[in-house]
Amino acid sequence: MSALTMPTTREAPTASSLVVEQLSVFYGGVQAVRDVSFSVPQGGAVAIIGANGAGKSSILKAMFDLVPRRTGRIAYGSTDLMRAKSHEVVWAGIGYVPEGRRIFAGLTVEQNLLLGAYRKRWDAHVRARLAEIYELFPKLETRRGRLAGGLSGGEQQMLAIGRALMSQPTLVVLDEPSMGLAPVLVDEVADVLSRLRTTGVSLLLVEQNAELTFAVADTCIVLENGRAVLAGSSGELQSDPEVRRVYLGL
Amino acid sequence: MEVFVQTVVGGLTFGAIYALVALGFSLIYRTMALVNFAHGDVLMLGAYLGSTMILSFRLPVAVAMVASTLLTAAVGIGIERILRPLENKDLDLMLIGTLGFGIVLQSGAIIVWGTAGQAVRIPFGAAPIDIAGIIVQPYDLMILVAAAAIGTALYLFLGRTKLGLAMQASAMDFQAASAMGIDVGRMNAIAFAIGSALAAIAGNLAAPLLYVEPTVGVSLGIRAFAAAMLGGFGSIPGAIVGGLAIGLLDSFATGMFQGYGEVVTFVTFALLISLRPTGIFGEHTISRV
Amino acid sequence: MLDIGKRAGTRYVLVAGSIIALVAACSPTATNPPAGSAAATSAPAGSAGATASAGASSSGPIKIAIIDAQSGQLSSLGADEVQGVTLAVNAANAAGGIDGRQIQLQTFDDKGDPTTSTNVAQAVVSGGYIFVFGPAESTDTIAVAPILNKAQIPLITSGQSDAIANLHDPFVFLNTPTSSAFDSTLATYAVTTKGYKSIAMISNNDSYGKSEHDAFLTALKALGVTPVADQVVTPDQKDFSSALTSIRQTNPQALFIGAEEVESGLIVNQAKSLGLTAQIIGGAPILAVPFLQTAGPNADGCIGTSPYIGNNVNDQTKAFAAAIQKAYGATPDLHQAKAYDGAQIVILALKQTHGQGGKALADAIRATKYNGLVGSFSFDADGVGVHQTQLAVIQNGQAVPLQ
Amino acid sequence: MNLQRWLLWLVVVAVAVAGSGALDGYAVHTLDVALIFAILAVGLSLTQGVAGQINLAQVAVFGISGYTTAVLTTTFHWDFWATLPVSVLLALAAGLLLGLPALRMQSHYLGIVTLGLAIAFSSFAANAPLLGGAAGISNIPSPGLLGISFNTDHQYFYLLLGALVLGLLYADFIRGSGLGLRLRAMRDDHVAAAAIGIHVAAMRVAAFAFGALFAGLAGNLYAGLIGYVSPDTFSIFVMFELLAMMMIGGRQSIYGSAAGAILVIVAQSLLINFQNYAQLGYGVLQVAVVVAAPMGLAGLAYRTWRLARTRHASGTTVQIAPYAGRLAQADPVAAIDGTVIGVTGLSKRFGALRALDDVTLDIHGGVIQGIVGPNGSGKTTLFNVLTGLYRADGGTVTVLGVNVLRRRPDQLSQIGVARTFQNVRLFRSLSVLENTQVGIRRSGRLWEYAVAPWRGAARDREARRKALEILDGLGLSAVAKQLPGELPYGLQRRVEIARALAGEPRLLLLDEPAAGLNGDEVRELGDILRDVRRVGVNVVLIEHNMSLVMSLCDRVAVLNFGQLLIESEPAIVSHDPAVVEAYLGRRAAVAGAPVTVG
Repeated sequence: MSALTMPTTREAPTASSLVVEQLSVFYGGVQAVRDVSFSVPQGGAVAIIGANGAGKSSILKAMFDLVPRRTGRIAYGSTDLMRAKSHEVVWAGIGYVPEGRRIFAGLTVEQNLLLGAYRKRWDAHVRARLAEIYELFPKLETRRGRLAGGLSGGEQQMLAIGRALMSQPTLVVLDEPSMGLAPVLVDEVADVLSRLRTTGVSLLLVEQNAELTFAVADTCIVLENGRAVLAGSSGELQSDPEVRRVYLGL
Repeated sequence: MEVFVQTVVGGLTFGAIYALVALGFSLIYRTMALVNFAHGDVLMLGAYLGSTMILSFRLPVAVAMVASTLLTAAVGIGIERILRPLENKDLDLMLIGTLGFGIVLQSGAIIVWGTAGQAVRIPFGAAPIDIAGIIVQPYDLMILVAAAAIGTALYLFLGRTKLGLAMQASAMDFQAASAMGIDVGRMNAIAFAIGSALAAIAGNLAAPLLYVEPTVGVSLGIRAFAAAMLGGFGSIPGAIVGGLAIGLLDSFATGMFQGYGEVVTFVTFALLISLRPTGIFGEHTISRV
Repeated sequence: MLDIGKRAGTRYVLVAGSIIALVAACSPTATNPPAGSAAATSAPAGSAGATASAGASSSGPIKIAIIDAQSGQLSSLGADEVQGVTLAVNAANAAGGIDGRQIQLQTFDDKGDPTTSTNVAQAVVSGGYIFVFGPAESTDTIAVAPILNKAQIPLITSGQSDAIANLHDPFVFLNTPTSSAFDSTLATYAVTTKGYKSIAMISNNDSYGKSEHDAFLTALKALGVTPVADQVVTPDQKDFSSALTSIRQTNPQALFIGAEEVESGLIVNQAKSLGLTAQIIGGAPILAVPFLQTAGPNADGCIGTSPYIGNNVNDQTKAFAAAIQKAYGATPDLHQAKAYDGAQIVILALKQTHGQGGKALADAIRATKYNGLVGSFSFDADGVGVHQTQLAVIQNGQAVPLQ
Repeated sequence: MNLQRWLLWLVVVAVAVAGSGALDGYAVHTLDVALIFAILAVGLSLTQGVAGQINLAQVAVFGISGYTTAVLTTTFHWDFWATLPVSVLLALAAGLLLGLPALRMQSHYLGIVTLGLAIAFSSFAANAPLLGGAAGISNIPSPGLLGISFNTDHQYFYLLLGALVLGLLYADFIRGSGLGLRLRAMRDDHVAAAAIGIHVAAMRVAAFAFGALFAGLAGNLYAGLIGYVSPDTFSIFVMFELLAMMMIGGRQSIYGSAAGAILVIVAQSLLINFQNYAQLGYGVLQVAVVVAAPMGLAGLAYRTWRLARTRHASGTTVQIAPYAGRLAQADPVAAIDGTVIGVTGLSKRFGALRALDDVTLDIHGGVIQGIVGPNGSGKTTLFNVLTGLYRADGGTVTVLGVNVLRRRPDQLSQIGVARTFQNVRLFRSLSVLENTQVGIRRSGRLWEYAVAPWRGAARDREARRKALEILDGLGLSAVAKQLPGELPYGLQRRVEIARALAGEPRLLLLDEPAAGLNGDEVRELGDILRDVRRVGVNVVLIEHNMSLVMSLCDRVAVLNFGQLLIESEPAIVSHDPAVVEAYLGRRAAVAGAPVTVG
């Protein structure tokens, strides 16, 4: 089975659920997200879909205090994320795979991964975790000493996911992990995420690629102009004409 | 030939000082994108603290050096707090804000130490090394070795330690860095502390070769800034190479063109930067789309 | 974006109108016929002020100004001169002043910058000051001289550049010999007394260094000697290895340095460390404290020339040094001494004119004979008062007169 | 200028003249120096505040002029006024040279290079025998004119006041003129500026030339006032002071910069006897300005004024009329027949990534062409190649019959290509009207602003009229005076279209114009674009909003992984299995059935 182990009880923050209530996001005078509410149960997987500019990424950025202004409530377990600074969100047990990968291009693959475990002492535990990530993404191991900026798009995406997993998060937040990836690589990402789910990690996913979304998520939220217009299980939405309309304009 | 080699030796000695100052410039720039024009005045502060400890408190040179460096680093953290609103601002604002802060440091120094300067002696009296007429002072060699050691240490610190990597990550992408749980604000404070410490070390090392007075940082600061640019702003090896290059350029220009030396130094510098704006090891993007 | 006042025009007109009213109300002269009339404009505002203070105010304090750098790179020089002048003026006031009137001393900071110098010179003119002491920097003296001349305010400067004497300004006096005097003393010593044949020069290119360079070169040529090396450096320069190695190759018997105290000290340090054994000679900076501090043990054996070679030369200098030490806790050197002498001279002259300024004061200064710390003053047509300098050698960090 | 402004000027000058008569010689001399620095600061404000070009050599250019005057009057015994044109011309030449590095670098790189050249200048002056070396040149005669000699500070004050007022009026005119709009547009966003046809390189050099013009005037007058020049007068420390004056006053405001210079110099003269503490306070003030009021006193005044005005006008929120089809009232123009854009074998790589991979595509006239594809499929890269922002690695591209590879963005704009950007790139400090006006193309006769300002002004009025017309056509008249940042996103998008249309393009490229718009706004966008096509402009858009693409476009091209999947009619495209797979994945494509919903 998976190379990934569950967080050991000693280190794990209590796994908990993410609750987002009445979230609004503003960029200057522009409101990008309007009163969006949803939750990610412990071990669950939720996807947010919708066209470009619908406000999907803004929701994730709002979780990490990376937007100019946000209102509403975001809580992870007992932690009030509205009061946490960006880096403290990570300390609450959330891993982030930002849009466009955002790997540290001038550092090596291994340095990138190690920085994922910044909050931990870089001791045997972290080394073991590193080995697990390499087992999960064998390609990264072969490139461990290379500068991350020289990796291909797919490898960079693997690195970004691996880096987020290094902190042994209980919730992983991914922003368009399939962007710019060839279909075979999208399959690989889908595979990794599915395997991740079996370890009990919760997922929150923003995606354009419908196939990946429906393969990974239990629940989908459809966003249009910053508002949640539709929500349902992947199975229901997969054949919903409304989703087709959003994607293909039919 | 003798003149040539001796000019190289002299140029390298002061080049090493410029390199140390440029290292601080570059470190602060690459971590928090702040061009700190008060850096030369931080050097002045470090030099004053060191020389005062030696002359007034009769502390041993090594103790004074370490203590003044730590003290300047602490002051650096305070300065970072004050200048924090300037990070990522446009150059106009950084220029005038940090220049203004430099004025504060200079007039503060006059209020505390007066206008008269202080002179410290070279701490050890070893005999000069004479190689076929080329004379090398042991102290000059020590400065070169110190610059090389500090440059290497900084390079290893940034590349090999967790804190160094975290600082690099903050510099490359502060949002992604905070998404790793890195407290970017703390990284900036540390970068400023290290940068200020480097300036203090440079000030202490240069003090016996100069005269410590409130304006001692001005010309050193400008040359070190030029050095950082020439090497490639933000690059650690660039700061070292750029510092040595400016030192050599300056020595040869003044040697060959006498009073016009400064004209030649700065015109050459302007031409070099115009031809290759990124410097020797520079940033790859200057204007982004 | 910031088009202020585009639509607020009316309001601005109102505001501006009230400013007019305010100005008119506050200043009595504003109600006089406007300054456009021919008489008012053709008479220089400055001379009007000077005449007023020279003639009208025969009571009240006598106002004297110091223009010198109190901030910036030349501020230590300025601070020294203020000490010398203040000491003399305080003593005169304690002794009853000028016919019972106190001398009021005011310092103006010119930052060593010519533009600011002319600004403060105007302040002096407008403020009813009748005499100016200062600027130590020759360029600043040259900048302010025409303004003070126009207002007929005499000036005693500490600058020593021959360019100041060459102004031939009847209101400008020097309290020091010019560079020519310094350097002919040096050149005569080196060529005639010591019989040096090979003499090298290193000087910087600021106004002091340039003036020293020219004067020494002229003096050498007059004695039939051509320097074996003539290196020019810049005031900001820190590394002199190229220039000094070139000089070393000519193996000179003497090396002349024409630069300020600190730079001279750095040059001596580097010269010694490069194994240069030539006799170092130079002007007053060689005998000054910052040089002695900067050069440290390397200063020993250097020969300098100055009208004031130290505080232990005679009873007068010893008393002066003690007074400065008592008042400011400082050890004086040439800067304090010549400032003190200049102040004594103007005090004597004021006694002659009974506190009157203007041309009378200038004439009185010119006529003053005074035996001071820096020599016997007897002014010539160009305003130079002392013409002699003495030689001294540094021994154990002290200037000792050279026999 | 309206009557009120003339009156204001009259009052200011009258106050200054009357007030100066009451001042003593020192105060007037201080004011004289302040006025000279005000002229210098106005020039620096044009270069650095208005055009955004860092210039740390303004004082050196000032020095070049001052020295020219000094040498010509003392060594060559010219009449003072005869030296004025020569001094200004030499300063101008220096300014043009100084502008050259700006073509290759910006920001701190430009800062250190100009600083280096400034140090080189004062160092040169300290050496050159012709310039008097370190001792400088003294005894420069003061000027006389028509029998009046300006040899007292009071008389000189009137001369300087006249020069400053003229300088301010001229600088203010330039700032507000078409040329000034271009300079400010370039400062705000040089990429967008090039895309609307602004020759960025020429503007950068012009920015330095304007600064030099003022420095030339100031240098000449300085020499006549002080009668003495030396290297210290023009040192970098004076430059830093000038910079502080401009920043304290407000760098983007002509009047603010001048006021800053006067204020700082007057304050320094008042604090002359508290030097070290005054210096300390001055340093603190500089830091405070940067931290608390980055736009200086002028910015504070402006903000206060805006605040008062909005409070005054509270309750009357501007109502935006929905788009009412006003564009369509313009006469329909025949669309271009045949190929508008011809792309053959186009490739563009970024490192290992093939953003465009051998794309061949013909876009015909008269249709609205959509380009779609998943994120990262190369759509924006294609636009950037078409508009000259990127260099292609291979292939050929013709736009409107012209081979466009290796052309600069502003040249493409001259051919008739206009574009909008994925993230709206309006000039943030220009009003909506100015944003549109700056987009109006004109045959490059910008030199008119320098030599015949009235002709430039006439052209500006015409451009302004046209811009208002366009705004009216797009239903934006009500917000013409507002800054783009004050508008909702949807309107910002519409302003960007207005700016693009102002250039009278024959081809309009839109990069995700519907992103961030709500349903009504999207519908309106569709209406606008149909009308745009109707008036003869070819429209090509990249879009993710598929309902807009399907309803609006006549033809749709689909990109995936930098390759062209298909180019056809919308109905055919949306049923193409490869497209469905690209969007919805293989399962959906194979399942096929639900696709036939429409």
